Amino acid sequence: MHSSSQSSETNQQVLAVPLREHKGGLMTAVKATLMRDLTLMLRRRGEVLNPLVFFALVITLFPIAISPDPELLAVIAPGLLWVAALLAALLSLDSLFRSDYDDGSLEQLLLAPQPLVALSLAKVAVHWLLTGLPLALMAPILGIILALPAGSYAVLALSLALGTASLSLIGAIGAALTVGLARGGVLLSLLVLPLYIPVLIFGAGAVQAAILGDGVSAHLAILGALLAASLMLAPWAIAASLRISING
Amino acid sequence: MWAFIHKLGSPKWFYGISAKLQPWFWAAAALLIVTGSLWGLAFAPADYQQGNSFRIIYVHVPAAFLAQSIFIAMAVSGLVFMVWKIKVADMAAAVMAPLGAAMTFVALFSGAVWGVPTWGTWWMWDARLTSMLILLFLYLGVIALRGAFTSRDSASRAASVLAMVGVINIPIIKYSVDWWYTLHQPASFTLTSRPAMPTEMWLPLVIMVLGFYSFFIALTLMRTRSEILRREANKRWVQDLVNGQVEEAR
Amino acid sequence: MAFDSFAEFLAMGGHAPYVWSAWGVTALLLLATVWHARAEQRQLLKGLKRRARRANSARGNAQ
Amino acid sequence: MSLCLQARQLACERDDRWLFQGLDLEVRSGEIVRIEGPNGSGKTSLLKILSGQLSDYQGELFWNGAAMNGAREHFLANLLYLGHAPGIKSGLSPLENLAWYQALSGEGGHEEQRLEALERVGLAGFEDVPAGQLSAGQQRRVALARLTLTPRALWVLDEPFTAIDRHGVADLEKQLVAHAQAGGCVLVTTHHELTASPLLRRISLG
Repeated sequence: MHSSSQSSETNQQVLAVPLREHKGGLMTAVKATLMRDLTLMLRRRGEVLNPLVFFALVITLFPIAISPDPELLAVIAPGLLWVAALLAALLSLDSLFRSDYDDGSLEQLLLAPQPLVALSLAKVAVHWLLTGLPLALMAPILGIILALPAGSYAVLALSLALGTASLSLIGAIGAALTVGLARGGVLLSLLVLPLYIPVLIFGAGAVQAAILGDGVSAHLAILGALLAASLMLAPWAIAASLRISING
Repeated sequence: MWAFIHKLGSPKWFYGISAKLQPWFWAAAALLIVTGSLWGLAFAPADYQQGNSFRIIYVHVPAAFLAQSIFIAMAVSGLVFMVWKIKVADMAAAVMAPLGAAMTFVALFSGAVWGVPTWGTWWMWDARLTSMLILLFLYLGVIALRGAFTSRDSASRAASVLAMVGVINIPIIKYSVDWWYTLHQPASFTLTSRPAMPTEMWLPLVIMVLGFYSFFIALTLMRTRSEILRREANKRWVQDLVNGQVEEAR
Repeated sequence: MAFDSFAEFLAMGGHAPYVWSAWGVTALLLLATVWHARAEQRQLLKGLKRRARRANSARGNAQ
Repeated sequence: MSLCLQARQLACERDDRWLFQGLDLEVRSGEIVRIEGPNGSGKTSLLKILSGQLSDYQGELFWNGAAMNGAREHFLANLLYLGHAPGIKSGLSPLENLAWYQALSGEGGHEEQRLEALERVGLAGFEDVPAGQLSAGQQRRVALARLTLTPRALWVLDEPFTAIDRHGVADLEKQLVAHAQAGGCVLVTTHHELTASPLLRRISLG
């Protein structure tokens, strides 16, 4: 190890590029990240549409595999819709940080003088906007073909909208942990699916309660509580996981 | 306090102290498990409802306890590793995971076998069994994630984060599964929830639980020692230690 | 003693297959983990010693 | 006001192998410091540690005399890091890419600034082409446009000359010297031989 000595004259000189104080601008950064990811996703429409097509396809498979009997389908419809939506949301998770990791912009995200927690939250928000929300809006249409009893359609959409937000947050932890791995896709589902179970229980439970005519507010409140908890805790885990993955 | 933590952090120190502690825990484990087994199998009275199949409780419950405790221990070790960068904590977490998965499997298997005389079926979506099954998947996830990284440092950190995320989720999963189970109520009673047990029934259970915990500690100490040797093979103190043993053998 | 004879103990009041399979699998797994841990430790030490001996003899030759 | 990045007794262990140990270094205003060493000697790891990405190291870092932990935000606000990968999104145009980088540091910025920066790196006319259609060298130039677009005192550049043609290399080299002369500071790894300059200092690893 050696480092040659250097005259110290240059050290005294005034910086033409002055040192800057960090002056906020968090909202600017978050908004730009939101816009950037939205633009990127909307330019690759296929990636936005894939989970939706997958959702519709899986729902089509069940009546074929089980029975076309509307009465039977009506009983299992809430669970089927929720499981299929959950899998569809999972499908698109792997790409959440993947392209940023590959092209080096993830390092830049980590080195921005803004909290990584907020920036990664912006990325997750885009994932939900373009996956969870469309799935929730599409679910009632698929409910019709599964003979979902009337009166539960709004609850289905609402529970999915609330639930998929938690799913995106929890799933992003898994995506961040596996982004540095060559074949992280299968591992991602192994990591994330067990953590999805509470959301699934209360999401499908809400729709079932609506069908039975019970109150749904308790279910939706718990889904909201799960979302609040994920919102508080998951971003920290995502940020920590991204830092680990970038060390690879 | 700080000095103590850093002392604990030194693999060399841990290797020495664990050698002294280990025999005691093995002895305690053997004594407690043998006593508990004999008592539970031969001396505890049969259950008035379930008859002798009730004796499965003496392996099912300790295994289930351990399965949950090991996950918590793993997450705590992960936290210690992440916060204080104590490598021994990560080594312990690494060797705990397979034992935890094994205990979860034991709890699941004994529960399923117990289900045959009790419910007349091998599997019931009982709240406790369902939570155990999910716990098994959580364990498999941590083990798989650790194995997936080529860099061990990254593997350790990733596994620590996942263990911590898992441990936050375990109570949520447990409560939601309990809630889900009571909503659907497919069975009239659960395996292990029962009115107050007579002393001669629960005392052997306590002994078994303590025995299993001693076993867990003893095995973790032993395997952490191996893990230390594996990871520190190039360190001076390990080489001196081995050299000493080689010379002794001459 | 909850049983009158050893045969009765083995029969477990008709629940023998369940009780003994659950206990058997548990015992097997516990013993297997201990055996595995011992084998692991022995193998490691053996490898380390082999390496140490080779290093020592290499040093001896050099002198 | 000058800047100073110090490392004391820096050591990095990757999977039981020491990449480097006991490394003391000090980087000040007006210097170009080239980190040298064979492949796998830890050049990239050192740059990642010095730029605050890798936290898995022993030793201490100081930014202008203050411990890095407390000064991290100020440090990041004055750092420009370019890694192996250029960090350019192929689905976005060069202008959009630069706009995001500007916003990341909290400034809205103006389109004229971005156009000007692109022109300086010879990408006039490519502003609105999706970056995926540009060549590797052109993508690298988009990343290099950040050097002028978002002025920062400390540049940490990991192989910045990759995929750039001879003309571009000369330009970039001039830019590095100018930056150091203006009181900035450059930390760089490269396989390309830099022209000797009184500002240039070498640190070799491995």
